[in-house]
Amino acid sequence: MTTRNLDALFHPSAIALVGASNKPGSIGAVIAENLFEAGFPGPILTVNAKERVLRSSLNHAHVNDLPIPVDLAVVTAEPDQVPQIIADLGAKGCRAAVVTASAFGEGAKLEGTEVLQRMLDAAKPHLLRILGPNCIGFISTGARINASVAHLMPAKGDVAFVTQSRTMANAVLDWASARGIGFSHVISLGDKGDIDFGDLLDYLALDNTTRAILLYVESITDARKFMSAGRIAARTKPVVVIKAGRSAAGAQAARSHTGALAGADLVYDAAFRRAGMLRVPELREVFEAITTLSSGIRLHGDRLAILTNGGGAGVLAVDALEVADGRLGTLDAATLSTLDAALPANWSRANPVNIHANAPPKRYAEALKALLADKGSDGVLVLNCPTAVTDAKGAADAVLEVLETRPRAPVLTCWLGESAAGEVRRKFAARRVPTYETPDEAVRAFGHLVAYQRNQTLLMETPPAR
Amino acid sequence: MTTRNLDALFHPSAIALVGASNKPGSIGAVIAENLFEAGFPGPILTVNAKERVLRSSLNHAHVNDLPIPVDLAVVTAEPDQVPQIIADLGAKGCRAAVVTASAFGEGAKLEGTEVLQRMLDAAKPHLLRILGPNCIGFISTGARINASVAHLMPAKGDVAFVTQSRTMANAVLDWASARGIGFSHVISLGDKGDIDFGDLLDYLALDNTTRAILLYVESITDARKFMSAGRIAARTKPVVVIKAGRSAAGAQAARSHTGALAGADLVYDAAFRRAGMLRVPELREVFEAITTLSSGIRLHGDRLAILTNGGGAGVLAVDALEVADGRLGTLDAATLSTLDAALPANWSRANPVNIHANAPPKRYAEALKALLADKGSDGVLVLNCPTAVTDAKGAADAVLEVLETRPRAPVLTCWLGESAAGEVRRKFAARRVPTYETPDEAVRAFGHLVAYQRNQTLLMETPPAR
Amino acid sequence: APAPVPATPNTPPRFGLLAEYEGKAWLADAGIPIPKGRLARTPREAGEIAAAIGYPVVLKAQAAELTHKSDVGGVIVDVRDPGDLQAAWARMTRSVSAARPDLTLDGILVEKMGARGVELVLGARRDPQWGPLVMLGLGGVWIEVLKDVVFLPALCSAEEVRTELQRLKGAALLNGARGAPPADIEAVSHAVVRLGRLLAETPSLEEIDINPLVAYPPGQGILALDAVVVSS
Amino acid sequence: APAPVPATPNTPPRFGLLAEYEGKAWLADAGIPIPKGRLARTPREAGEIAAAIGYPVVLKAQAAELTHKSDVGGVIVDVRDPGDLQAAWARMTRSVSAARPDLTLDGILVEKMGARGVELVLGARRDPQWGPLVMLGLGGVWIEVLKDVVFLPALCSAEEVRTELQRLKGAALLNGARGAPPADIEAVSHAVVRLGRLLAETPSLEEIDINPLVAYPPGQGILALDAVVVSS
Ligand SMILES: CC(C)(COP(=O)(O)OP(=O)(O)OC[C@H]1O[C@@H](n2cnc3c(N)ncnc32)[C@H](O)[C@@H]1OP(=O)(O)O)[C@@H](O)C(=O)NCCC(=O)NCCS
Ligand SMILES: CC(C)(COP(=O)(O)OP(=O)(O)OC[C@H]1O[C@@H](n2cnc3c(N)ncnc32)[C@H](O)[C@@H]1OP(=O)(O)O)[C@@H](O)C(=O)NCCC(=O)NCCS
Ligand SMILES: [Ca+2]
Ligand SMILES: [Ca+2]
Repeated sequence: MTTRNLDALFHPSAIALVGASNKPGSIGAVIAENLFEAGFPGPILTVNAKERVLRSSLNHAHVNDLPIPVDLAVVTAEPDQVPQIIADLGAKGCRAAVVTASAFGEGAKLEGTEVLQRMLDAAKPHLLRILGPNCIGFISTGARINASVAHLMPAKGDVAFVTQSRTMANAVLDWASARGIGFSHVISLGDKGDIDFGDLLDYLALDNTTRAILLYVESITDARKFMSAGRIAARTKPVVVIKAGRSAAGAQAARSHTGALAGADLVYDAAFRRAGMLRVPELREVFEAITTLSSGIRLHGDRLAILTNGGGAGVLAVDALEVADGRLGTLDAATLSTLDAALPANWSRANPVNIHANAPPKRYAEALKALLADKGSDGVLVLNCPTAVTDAKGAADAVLEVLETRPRAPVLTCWLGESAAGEVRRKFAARRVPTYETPDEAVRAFGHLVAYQRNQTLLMETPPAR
Repeated sequence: MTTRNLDALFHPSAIALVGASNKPGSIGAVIAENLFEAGFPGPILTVNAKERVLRSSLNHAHVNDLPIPVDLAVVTAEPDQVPQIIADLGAKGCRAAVVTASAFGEGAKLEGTEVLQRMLDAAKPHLLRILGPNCIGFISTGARINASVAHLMPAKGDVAFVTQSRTMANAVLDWASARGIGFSHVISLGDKGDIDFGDLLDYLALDNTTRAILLYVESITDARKFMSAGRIAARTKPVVVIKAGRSAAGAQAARSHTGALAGADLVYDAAFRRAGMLRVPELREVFEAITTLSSGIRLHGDRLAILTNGGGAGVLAVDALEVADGRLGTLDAATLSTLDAALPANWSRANPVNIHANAPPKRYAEALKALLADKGSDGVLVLNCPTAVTDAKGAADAVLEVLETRPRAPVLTCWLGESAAGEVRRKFAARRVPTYETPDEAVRAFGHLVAYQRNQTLLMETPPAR
Repeated sequence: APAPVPATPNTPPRFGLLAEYEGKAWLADAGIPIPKGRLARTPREAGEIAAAIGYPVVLKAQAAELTHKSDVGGVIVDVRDPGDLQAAWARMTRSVSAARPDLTLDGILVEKMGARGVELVLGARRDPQWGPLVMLGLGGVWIEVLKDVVFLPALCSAEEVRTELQRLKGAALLNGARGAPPADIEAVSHAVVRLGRLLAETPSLEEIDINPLVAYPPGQGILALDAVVVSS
Repeated sequence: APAPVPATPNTPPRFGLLAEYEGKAWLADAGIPIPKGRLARTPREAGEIAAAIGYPVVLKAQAAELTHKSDVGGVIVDVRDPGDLQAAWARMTRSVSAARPDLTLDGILVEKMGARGVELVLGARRDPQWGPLVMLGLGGVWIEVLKDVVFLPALCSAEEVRTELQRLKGAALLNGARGAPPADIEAVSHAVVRLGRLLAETPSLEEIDINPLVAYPPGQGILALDAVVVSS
C-alpha cells in the first residue's frame, strides 16, 4: 500500500490515544505525557474505559465516543483487543494507527500471528495504515508529535531515523540528545505488520524536511519494494543503513556454496550497495553517520586538507586517509604564501598544516580561510589537541566565525579530549558543523561523503538498474 | 644504558626545576605549578637567573647554587644552553633529567643534531639519564610527581602510558580524566635522545605499581632492545601499542617485493606480535584498551555470556562476537533453572539473556550472579539500553554490588546512551569495572582479553624465542 | 555479441537432485557450455565415447545421490588411451562400490578433459528474502577460505555482472595477472546472465551450483566442469 | 631432518646486482635448491647443456642489469627438443636486443623446466630499524594484490616459520586445499631459515629476492626458479 494515507501519520489534524492511562510508569501514561508535552497544535483526545479525566482533559470511554474525526490514533492495548479498536477507529475516519506494545518488557513478536492478521483485516476496508504492532512509537519534530514511549523528545533536525529495533531507538535518541543533534522524524517499525522500510523510504524520499535517512534493519520482508523505494530515496538524499543480526542466518546445512553463502550477510551487503545506500558496520559509525548527515555537506572532489595544532593528530589522520575513500590534497602556491604570512616560520609548508599548540584563535581562522580557498583540496579537516596553552574554545569560536558566512562549507572538525572538547562538540553540533571524537572517525566520515558523491555521479551517468 | 639510574626518575628524593618562571603561560611557569600542586613530599628547588622568588620559594640563580644534592632535574631552556646545564647538574649529583621543549609550539626535532650529541656527552660521565629532549614531561602518580606541561594531573591508576607524541599525550590524559581513569606513570619520550621505549619497558616490567603498559609509537630506534625488553614485559603484564605513521614509510623505489613491503607497516605488525604485544589500529581502541587494562581482569577461557535489557543490543553484541576472538557460551542447566525462577516467563532461555526493559535492579543482580556461576562461560557482558522505564543507575548500582565481593570478576559493561549512562560510566571506571560506549567496543575488549590470555598460555608452553 | 539465449528448455527432467550428466545436459540446452561427453553404462560404451570425443578424457561416476564424487574415487582425470580407460573404469567401479555399497550408479560420464583456466564458482538460488540470486566467485581457496564472492539479482545485465566481478578480491586473476592472459570475462558475464534468467524463468528450479566453471582466455569461452541442479 | 646447512659460502662473487645464474649458483651453495642448469654463451653450448640436463628446458637471458626478463622476451619455457632450442635461442637474442640494444648478455641460462607446484615468494633484506629480516608469501596475486606475506627475523627457527606461515591468508594452498596435495612445508621452512642465516652471516649481502620459489608435495622439496641477489 506504500505511501497511501501516510499523510495521516505525518500531518494529522487530530490525534487519539487509545489506552491512555493515569497509572504512573504505564505505557499509556508515558505516551500521554509525551503527546501533550510535545506541543502538538491540534486536539489530542484520550480513550480509556476506566478513567474519567486524563491530564486535565475529559477522557472518553470508548473510541465510538470520540466527538470529532481523528485521523491518527495511538493504540496501546492487549493484542487481542487491538483488531476491534482498529475497526472502530476506521469507522471513525481514522487513517493511521501507531500500535505500541501493551506493556513494557518484550512481549512475543506478532509477526505471522493470527491476531496480527485480524488487525490488518480490520484496517483494510478503511485503508487504515498501521505502524507496528509492538513499536515504541512515532516522533515528528516539525509537526510536534511525540506519539512514543521514548524517554526523550529529540531536537528538530533533518535526519529521519527509521528503526526496527526498539531498544536501539532509545540508545540513538539518547546519544543524539546529549550532543544536541536532532531529527526530522523517528519512526519505530515494531513488528512491521503493515508500514515497512519500503513505504517509509518512498515517503521520506519526497519529504523536504528530511535531508538524510538512517535505517536500523534487522530483516527485510518485501525486498522488491525495499530495493525499488531505496534506490529512489538514495538518489535524492544519503541513506545510511546498519544491519543487525549478521549471524542470525544461522548454520544452514547446504548442498553447495551458493546455499550456504546466499543466506548470509554478503547478500544484504550487495543489496544495500545496489540500492545506493551506505552500510555501516557498527553502532559507533551510526553515530558518526548521523553527525555527518546532519551537516548537509556535499563534496565536489575527494581531496582533503588537514589543519592541526599538533603533529601527532595529523599523522593519525593521514594514516586513516590511506584506507578511506579520499586522498590528501596538495597546497597550491597561493595558499603556501598566505600561510607563510600567517604562520610562524617553522610551519610544515605542506599538508597537514601544523599551526602548533600555542596558535591563537585568529591563526585558526586565517589558516582555515586559506585552505577553504585552496583549489588543491575539496574539504578541510580541522584537528585540535588539548594542551596547557591551547584555547580550545577560542579556536572553535574562530572556526565557527569563518563558517558563519559559509553555510555548509566542506569542513569537518575533531576536538580531541573531553574537558573543553565536550562543550565544543555541542556547539559545533548546534551549528550543524560535523564534529568527531577521534581523527580516524573524522576521516572515515570524509570518506563516506566522498563515496556518496561518487555514487551520485555514477547514478546520474547510468540508466536506472532494475 | 637501559634502566641505569631510572630510579632517580621514578623515586627522586629531591627535584630541581631549571628554567622555572613566574611568567604566566610560559613552560617554566606551567611546570612549576604542576610540580608544586602535585604534592611531591620532597623538596622542589627552582633555578632561574632572573627571578628571586618563585611560588613563595627562594629561587636559585644557577644550578651550581643548589644547596642540596638533587637527583632529578626538569630542564626547560634553549637547546644550546642545555648541555652546560646537564654538565652542571651532573656535577651536583643529579642522575636523571627531564628535558622539555623551551617554548610551546613545535620546535625543530633534535634527533641526530649536534646539540643533542653535546647533551648526551655532558650526561655520560655522570651516567645521567635524559628523558627527551623536547618532551612534555614525566608524571608519576604514586610518587606525586608532575614534572610536565600537561594541563591535567591524572588520577592514580595502574596503567603506564609511554608516548612518543606530545599532543596525543594530552588528548589521552584529557579523555582519561573525564572518565575518572588514572595512570601509574605518564612518560613523554620527546625526541628519544637517551631514554627510549626499550629502557622503559625494562623498568616497567618490574614496577609493581604498573599492571599494564600502553605505548604510543611513531618510530623504533633500537629495535633489538625494544624486542628484548618488550618480550619480557609482555610476559608479565599486557602491553598495548598504537603505531602512528603507517604511511610514513613513503614511496620507496624497490627492486623487489621484499624491498617495497619490508619497510612497511607489516613489519611493525610482525614485530609487535612476536614481542607478545597487542597492537590497536586507532585511537578509539586506545581508549578501549586503557579501560580494559585498568580493570586487571584475566580470563580463563573464551566463552562470553551476554546479559541485556534489550534484544537489539544483544544482537549487536553477538554480531561483533563473530569477528572477535571468543565465542558465545552456553547456559548450563543450573543457570537455566535459576533464571527461570528469577525472570518473567518469556525470557529468552538462551544466551544472550534478555531480562527486558522494565527489569528492576534486583533482576540484574540475580541474573549476573547466575551467569558468573555458570560453568559454560568465562566472562559476562552486561548491556543496558535507556528506556522510559529503565532505571539505568539502579541497574548499575546492582551490578556494582554484586562485584563488591568479587574483585576483578570477568565482567564488562556497556550502558548505551549518554544522559544517565555518562554518570554510570564514571562510576564503573572509579570502581575499575571496564565499561564501553557501544556493544562492539565491549565485545572487542573481550576479544583482546581472550587473545592476551591465549598468548600468555602459548608463551608459557614454548621456550623463549630469540 | 554472443549468440542469442536459447529459448528456455523444458522444466528439468525430474524432481530433486539431478545427477551431474543430467544437470549438465539441461544447462547446455540453456546456453551454458559444457565439455563434450556422454554417459557410459558399460566399459565398452565408454571406449566408444572416448574414441568419438578424443583423448584425454575424464571419468566421473554418476548418481543423483553422489554429490562428492572425488571423495569416493569417483573422478579420474587425464585418461590417455583405451587401455588406460579400461583400467580406470575398473578402478573406479571398485572404489565407488567399496566406499558406497548402497549406491547404484546410473553409469560413468566420459568427458573430454578440459584445459586449465581460471576456476570460478557460479551458482543461482532463491533467497527467501531477496528472491532469485546469482553468485559468482573465484574457486578453490578464494571462495572456501576468503569467501570471495559477489551476488547479483538473477535478472541482472551483463554490464552489471562485469562491474560487480571487478569487486572480487581476486579480480586480478580474471584481468590477467603477471603475464597470464585475462579470462573471457564476456563469456563469464553472459553465463551468469543466462543462469540467472534460467532460475527466474523455471519456477520448479530451486538451486544450481556450477563448481568449477573454468574460464579460458578472451574468445575461448568457458566450460562448466560440474553441475549440481536441484528441482522441487 | 634435512641435511645440515652447508658451511657459509664465500662472500658473493661481486658487488652490486648479480645476474640470475650467479645469484642462483651462490644460493645453491648455501643450501637453497635450484633447477639444474648452466649458462650457455653460444647456441651450441646451449644444445650440449640441454642434452645433459634433459628436455624440456627453459631459456633465460642473463645480464645483471636485466631484472625483468619476461618483459623483453627473455624467458622461453617448455623448449622440447634441439631444434626447438635453436629456434628459441634465435628468437630470444633477436627479441632482447631489439628491446634493450644497450645490453650485452652474459649468455643465456639453460635450465631444466620445473614441474608445477605452489608458487611462493621468499626474500631477505636488512631493515634499517628491524635488522635482517626474511619475508615469505604466496606468489602471484596473493603477494601483488593482497599483500599476503609474513615477516620473521632472519635468525628464526624452522618451528617459528611453520607457525607464522599458517597466518598467511592463502595458507590453505600450502596445507592442501580441495584434493590438491599439501606443499613440502618442511622444505620451505628450512629454506627460509637458511636464507635468513645467509643474510645475517654475510655482511656484504644487502638483499635477496626469490620469486618464484616453487614448493612440491611433501618429500619432494622446493626449487628457486629465479633469484635477485644484491651485494654492497
Ligand atoms: C573437491 C570437491 C569439491 C570435488 O568435487 P566433485 O564434485 O566431487 O568433483 P568435480 O566434478 O568438481 O571434479 C573434481 C576435479 O576434476 C576436475 N574436472 C572435472 N571434470 C573435468 C574435465 N572435464 N576436465 C578437466 N578437469 C575436470 C575438476 O576441475 C576438479 O579438479 P580440482 O579438484 O583440481 O578443482 C569435493 O570433493 C569437496 O567438496 N571437497 C571438500 C571441499 C569442500 O568442502 N568444498 C565445499 C563444497 S560445498
Ligand atoms: C612477470 C615477472 C615477475 C617475470 O619475472 P622475471 O624475473 O622476468 O621472470 P622469471 O624468472 O620470474 O620467470 C618467468 C616465468 O618463467 C617461469 N620459470 C622460470 N624458470 C623456470 C623453470 N626452470 N621451470 C619452470 N618455469 C620457470 C616462472 O615461474 C615464471 O612463470 P610465471 O610468470 O607463470 O610465474 C616480471 O615480468 C614482472 O615483474 N611483471 C610485472 C609484475 C610486477 O610488477 N611484479 C612485481 C615485481 S617486484
Ligand atoms: Ca564440483
Ligand atoms: Ca622473477
